[in-house]
Amino acid sequence: MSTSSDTLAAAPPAVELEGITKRFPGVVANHDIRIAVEPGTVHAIVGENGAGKSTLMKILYGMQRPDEGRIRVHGEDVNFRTPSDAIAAGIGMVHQHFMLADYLTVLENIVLGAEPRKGGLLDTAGARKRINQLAETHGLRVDPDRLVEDLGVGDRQRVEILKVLYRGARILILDEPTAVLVPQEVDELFANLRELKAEGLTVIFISHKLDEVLSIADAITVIRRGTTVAAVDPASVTARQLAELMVGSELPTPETRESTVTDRVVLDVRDVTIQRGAAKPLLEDVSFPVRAGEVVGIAGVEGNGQSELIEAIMGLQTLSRGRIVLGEDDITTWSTLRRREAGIGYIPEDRHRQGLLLEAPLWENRVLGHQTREPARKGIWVNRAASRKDTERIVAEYDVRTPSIDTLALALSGGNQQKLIVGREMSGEPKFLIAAHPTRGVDVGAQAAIWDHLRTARAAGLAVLLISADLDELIGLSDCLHVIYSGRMVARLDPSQVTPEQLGGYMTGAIAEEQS
Amino acid sequence: GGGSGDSGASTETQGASSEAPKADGLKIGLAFDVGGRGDKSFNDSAYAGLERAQKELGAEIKDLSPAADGSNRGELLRQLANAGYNPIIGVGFAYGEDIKAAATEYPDIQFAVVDSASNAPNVTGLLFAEEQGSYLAGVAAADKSKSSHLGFVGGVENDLIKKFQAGFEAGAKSVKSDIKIDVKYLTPDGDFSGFKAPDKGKIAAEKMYQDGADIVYHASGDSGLGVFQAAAAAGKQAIGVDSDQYETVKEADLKKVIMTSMIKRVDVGVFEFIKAFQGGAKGGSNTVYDLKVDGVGLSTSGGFIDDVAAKVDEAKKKIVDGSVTVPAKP
Amino acid sequence: MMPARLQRTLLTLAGAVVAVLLAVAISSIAILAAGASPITALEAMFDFGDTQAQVATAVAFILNRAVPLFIAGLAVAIGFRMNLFNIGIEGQYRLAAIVAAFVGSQFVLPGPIQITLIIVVAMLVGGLYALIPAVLKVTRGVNEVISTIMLNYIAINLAAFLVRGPFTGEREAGQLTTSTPQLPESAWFPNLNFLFEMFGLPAPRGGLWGFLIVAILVGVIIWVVLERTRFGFEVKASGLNASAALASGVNPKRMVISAMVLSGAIAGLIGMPEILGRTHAYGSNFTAGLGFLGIAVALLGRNKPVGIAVAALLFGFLDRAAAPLQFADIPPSVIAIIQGTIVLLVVIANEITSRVSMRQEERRAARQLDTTSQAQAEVAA
Amino acid sequence: MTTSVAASEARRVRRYHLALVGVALLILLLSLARLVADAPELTSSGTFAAALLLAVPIALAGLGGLWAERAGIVNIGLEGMMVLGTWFAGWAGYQWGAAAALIAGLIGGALGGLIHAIATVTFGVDHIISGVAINLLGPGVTRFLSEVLYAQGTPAAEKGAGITTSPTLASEAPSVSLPLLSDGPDLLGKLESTHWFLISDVAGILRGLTHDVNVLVILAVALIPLTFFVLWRTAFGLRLRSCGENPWAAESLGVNVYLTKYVATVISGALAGLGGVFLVFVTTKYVEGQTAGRGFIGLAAMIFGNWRPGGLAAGASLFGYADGLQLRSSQAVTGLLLFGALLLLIYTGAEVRRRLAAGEPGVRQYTGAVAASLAAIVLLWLWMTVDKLPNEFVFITPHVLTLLVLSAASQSLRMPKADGVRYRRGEQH
Ligand SMILES: Nc1ncnc2c1ncn2[C@@H]1O[C@H](COP(=O)(O)OP(=O)(O)OP(=O)(O)O)[C@@H](O)[C@H]1O
Ligand SMILES: Nc1ncnc2c1ncn2[C@@H]1O[C@H](COP(=O)(O)OP(=O)(O)OP(=O)(O)O)[C@@H](O)[C@H]1O
Ligand SMILES: [Mg+2]
Ligand SMILES: [Mg+2]
Repeated sequence: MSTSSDTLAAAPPAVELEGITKRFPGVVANHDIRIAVEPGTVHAIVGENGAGKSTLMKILYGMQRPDEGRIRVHGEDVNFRTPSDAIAAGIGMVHQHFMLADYLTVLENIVLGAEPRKGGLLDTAGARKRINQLAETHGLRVDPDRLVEDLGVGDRQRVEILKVLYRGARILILDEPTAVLVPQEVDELFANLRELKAEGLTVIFISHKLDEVLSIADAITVIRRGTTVAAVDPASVTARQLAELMVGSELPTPETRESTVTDRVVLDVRDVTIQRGAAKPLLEDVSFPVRAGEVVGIAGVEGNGQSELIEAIMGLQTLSRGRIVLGEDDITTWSTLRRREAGIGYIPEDRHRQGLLLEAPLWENRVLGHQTREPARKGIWVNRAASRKDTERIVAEYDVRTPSIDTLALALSGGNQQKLIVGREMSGEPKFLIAAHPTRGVDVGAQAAIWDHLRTARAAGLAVLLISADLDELIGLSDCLHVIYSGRMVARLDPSQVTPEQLGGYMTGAIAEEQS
Repeated sequence: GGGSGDSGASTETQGASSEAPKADGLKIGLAFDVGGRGDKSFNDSAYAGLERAQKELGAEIKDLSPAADGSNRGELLRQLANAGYNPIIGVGFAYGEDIKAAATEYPDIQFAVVDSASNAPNVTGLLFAEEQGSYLAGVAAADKSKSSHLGFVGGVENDLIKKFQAGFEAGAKSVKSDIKIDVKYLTPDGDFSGFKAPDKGKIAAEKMYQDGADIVYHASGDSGLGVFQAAAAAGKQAIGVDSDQYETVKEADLKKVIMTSMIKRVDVGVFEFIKAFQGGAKGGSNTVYDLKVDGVGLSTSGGFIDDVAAKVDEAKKKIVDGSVTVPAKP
Repeated sequence: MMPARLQRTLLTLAGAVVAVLLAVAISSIAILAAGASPITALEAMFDFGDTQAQVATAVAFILNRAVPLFIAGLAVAIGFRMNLFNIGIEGQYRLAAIVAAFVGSQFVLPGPIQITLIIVVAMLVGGLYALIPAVLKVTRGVNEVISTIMLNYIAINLAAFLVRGPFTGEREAGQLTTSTPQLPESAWFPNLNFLFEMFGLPAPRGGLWGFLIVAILVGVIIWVVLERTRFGFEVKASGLNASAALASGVNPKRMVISAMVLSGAIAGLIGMPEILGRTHAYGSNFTAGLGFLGIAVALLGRNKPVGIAVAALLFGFLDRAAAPLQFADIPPSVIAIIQGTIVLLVVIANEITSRVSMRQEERRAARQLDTTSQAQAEVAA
Repeated sequence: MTTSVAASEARRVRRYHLALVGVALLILLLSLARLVADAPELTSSGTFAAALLLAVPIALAGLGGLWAERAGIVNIGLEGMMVLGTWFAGWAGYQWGAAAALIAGLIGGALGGLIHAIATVTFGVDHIISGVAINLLGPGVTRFLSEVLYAQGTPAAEKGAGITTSPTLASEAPSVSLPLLSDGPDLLGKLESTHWFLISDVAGILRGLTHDVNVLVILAVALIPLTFFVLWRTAFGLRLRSCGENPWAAESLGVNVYLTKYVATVISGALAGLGGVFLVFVTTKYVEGQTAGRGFIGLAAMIFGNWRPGGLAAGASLFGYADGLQLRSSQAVTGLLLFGALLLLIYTGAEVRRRLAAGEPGVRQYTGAVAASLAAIVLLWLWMTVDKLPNEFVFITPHVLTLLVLSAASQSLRMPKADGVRYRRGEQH
């Protein structure tokens, strides 16, 4: 009879995508995509931002319908109308952004849509048992009765995976599951994935982090501008080669050249503490200066107080204790507006939530945050002419790709939106800039441009506080790195000496506190 | 005001009045109060008078209902005037100001307003002495009451309804000076939902019956239904208002409790006004429909107050001959 | 750039027209069901009378009805623009009307001063009454929808108390309406009948209320405030994206308070046309319900002054038809049905057209960028 | 794991006990106020019967709001749907009796809900806007129907219909009482008339809630735990709530969000319609305008109750109680002042004790307590000096109470996260 390798070869691919094309108004997200995923493997899909990875996965998961092409699962043609069809076919997906209802419990989130019933009722006891069992076997520990609201990102990611496993999925789609995890958490996740693979599950894995991809994947497909450009073997390719395949050109790096740090302190954060009620402080005795011409980086796992720190500096949170000094002025009690007027710029971490009026034209977005200052203002009026002119300037200087400044912000791609925000925050000669994840979800070209702008401004004497989840960016741009953990500054590091692994150690609390 | 040449007496080309005008060309317009025709009460009573004029006097009639917020009362009057109706009647005291305005604009047309005084030379005020009728209701109630305890439920706390309260109290006190009378209004002036809240009427009356009242008089429009229900549930009695509610209420168990009703003959007022107009009468004065002319009175259907008829008649006589004046304010 | 905007506007207009036509069609079915002819109904609605005087009167009625509706719509729109639902217009204008009517009756000054003072009092009272829910919202987090609903009831009762108690005026014998003292003649707002005379029309009966001018002025001011000033920008920003506004230094508490108070102050004007132009006192049959209609008008007008004006005129036009429809033996409540369906259909049409135009915008942006990037690529090659 | 289950179980039990203790305390205070202020109406069976009567339509409207908002649809059109419910109940009821009225009213309200669902779910119209349109349409359509079907000369008019009212229902919905206790020997009634402290108060309250109760009241009261049960204990309920919290997550797990929202909104309309049916049952006919803003009050009760059935029942009860009290006795309302003062004093005491125990000095922490005690003094003073409030101030008792309680408790309220958010399939937020 046949050998075992024959059997393997004979088994049809777990997923076969053939000639998938998907058009959105104005964009071809996917164009003639061809991928075959072998069962029992981890198959990585890599590509730039906007390359069409998520769209492809949503098509496979029945959330979107392809305009052309065929999907085969285990050799059979399928036609998914809704996610339920895909779930029924044994496919599960963990989305790029968390898909969790904050005010429902972990258990409720997991069983939603596949509820166990007993006598017409939700069988919570049964579900709890099953979840605990799953958690046990896969090492994904979470408390089923907690509200998701109270969970950290790592736990949330585990809930997402449990959701998929709970449905008995044999094919797992993980869309950038590691974006919010620190290295240690990533290792844990990978251990889980290997275990799943050993149990015969198939994993489709999407990530921008190429070394991760190389360490976990059994096969890699590269997508560029909506089409499959290469299928490579992870054993025979380097991260750099892979990246060049993705981009189709040379890679930029976020390296700062010579130091421009002066000894003039622009922003001084002193013993800042934020505590609500009797709970653990959100921030505790955080102190650091930022000097003119200096980029101070803050590294930390999301949810360890970075947001609160930013909000404290912006005046969006009241301090329980401590002071914030800008130049000569104690700004602790100033309003957000006054702080902005005094020269604080702010690139928010979530541009859609905090940075833009999506349904307003670009020039009005230029006014946002500058409504009390020249050139956007003239007395009680909004100075439309001057604002428009200055928007034209930003569009030109920052290479914002837009048909016109009257275009609504929502029509721009994420990268262009981000460039507009950077341009806006850099105008009016700020003394101090908070850059929170300035290149998150931005493609390589825009990323390089934004880095350039930050460097130029730094050379001109701007003080920058950089918060980022991208450790390369942090290490490459910062003159000085602080690690925030559980609301406290636990380490002050020299970016030229530190490796991402070390940094990860501090960020997770794995390496003990270090006196600087 | 608009003192322009057009008197409004244009030819009848308005789409609606297609049928040929009657020989004598008597065209009567009537504008209802909020609620409109079919409210089974005040407005319908006015309409009955109008219909009678149509039958007996061969008049052509047109009736209009205002918008729910009453904002177009003046407009209705003008439209009737423009369409050649004369006389024109506004039903309800809310028409007071609008009639005045319309009357100045159309000096050749005769107007009448129900429940409000004349305020222009071509306006006739059709006033009703509700307090007198209510006085009789008070007399009857006090005579019939075993517990010496009565109740009054008013729909909306405005001056019109207070007339009912004042008369009722005076009448009852004229029989038993120490009689107890509970008073409750359902909503404040300006909130007309009190005329449409039978559930609230029921609760208010229920309390009065529980406290020992055995007869409750209501002046609360549709809310009176609740008063009757409460009376039926408590096995006690109630007094209706405006029309003979013993006749208009269909339910047998509620009929039983309607001891009498204080009738306000808006139909008579409307009809008499039209007749007088036909006879050439001009406005500028009020016609008061009181006990003397039977413009108000007590109904006797059901025969519940036959035994006190003598006392009621005596009270009526006193009012008619002027030896008793009934207060219009509580 | 201009064509894009023009296209957006045209699309919106087309949507609105289709919606109105659909609403008319639906109402026609109702009319047919009632056994009448929709054609007759339409004729009746557009029949403004045979003589010029009647036409003038009809036009004046429409305008007189539209003015308070327009002001109410403006008041609502200010809040709605920043997702602040001031359902309390109803109470604010009632309370403002009674206090202003009473205060105005207590002194006699030259006309312009007296009228201005009355208007200021009305705006003050309206604004102060709106301050209550605003303060409750920013200090105690009370949802403004509930608090304003409750305050409406409270205002009705307060007004009833005041008009029968401390603010009551003398009445002619036989008058049953309770009201505040009559305003002195210096407080009567002159009418605008001369406008008709200018066009060679006879003066309308009942007169065209002079407050129309104030309303237009207020409309222009509100437009300028909302579209051109920093405050207007902050209102818009708060409405489009509250957290972005906050991060941009817009103080949400101050915005809630100022928008609410402004909304209430404008609401205070709603009762003024009637009081200064017709009744010259606040009485118990003061026109109620304009606050709620104002919500519909504002929504129909997409919270923009010009749109609100058009919507108010449309409502005025429909309300005028109540009498002619009855002459044609058609139930006048058809109007309420038309109004309700128009509001519903117009917002649905708005939704569809704005979605379509955003799609177009995205597509256009993408197309334009595509061509530029291609051009760049060619240059590079 | 087991510890956490136990913990959440314990939390639930604690909350349950807390509610019980709270109710007991309220009754105690009420009877104290009743005794001191000599206002028997505060706890009489009549007041509680009236409160029940007035609270039921509010609670039904509120439940309607709850169903919609838990699924993420803001329903300010409850009033219009309620109006539809009253009209259809009256129209069917006069022809075929109470059962038909019930069904027709449900359908009428559900139709309103369906329109709301079409506008908001299918077309993505802003929920407030659609609700306002329905509030315009409801009264308009019903008035129109009355003008056509109840006009003079129609068969309905023969039976007593007018433009503003329908004929009387052909049959009435039955009412029931607790045998022995509140009927026949009426033991509770006897106990109530003894005027013993606490005992007769409790008896009065119980009797008011159990004597001569319409079956629809029983249904309505049962709907509250039933709603809790369905929304929090069944799979369907979980799906429905997930649509209000995060419809995109629900969609990604195969929940048909559109359908769920449709179902929720139609049920919401039906419940509002049921509130209308109840009003018609009480008056035995349709009366134009009889809803009188109860849809809005219901919405307020729901928000008051923190989007939970128990809370909304409390809100509706508070409103019904205050309204019933003022309708029955203007004087008793002054008794409420005393009740309020007592409540505030207790709050002050508890607050001070807590602060002392926590050993947290500081002026700021005491402002609440100081304000409460000041308010208590003002209330006491009012109670002693005012013996009769003007009617207008009596009428607004329920509204003022609602406003006061809300401003005391609002900050802990939390609405469903995606409530009022436009959701479109396939589009991320
Ligand atoms: N619903 C949609 N409507 C219109 N365009 C869309 C839609 N979803 C995605 N696109 C477009 O399709 C393209 C591919 O997007 P997709 O999200 O699949 O990219 P991606 O590879 O996942 O990027 P990222 O790494 O940022 O997640 C993008 O240009 C995006 O603008
Ligand atoms: N859900 C969506 N609906 C409509 N258009 C979308 C959607 N998602 C993305 N787009 C379109 O995609 C483009 C932006 O996508 P792109 O992938 O460049 O952004 P992104 O990097 O994913 O940005 P972000 O991270 O901010 O979402 C725009 O043209 C936008 O109109
Ligand atoms: Mg993306
Ligand atoms: Mg993606």
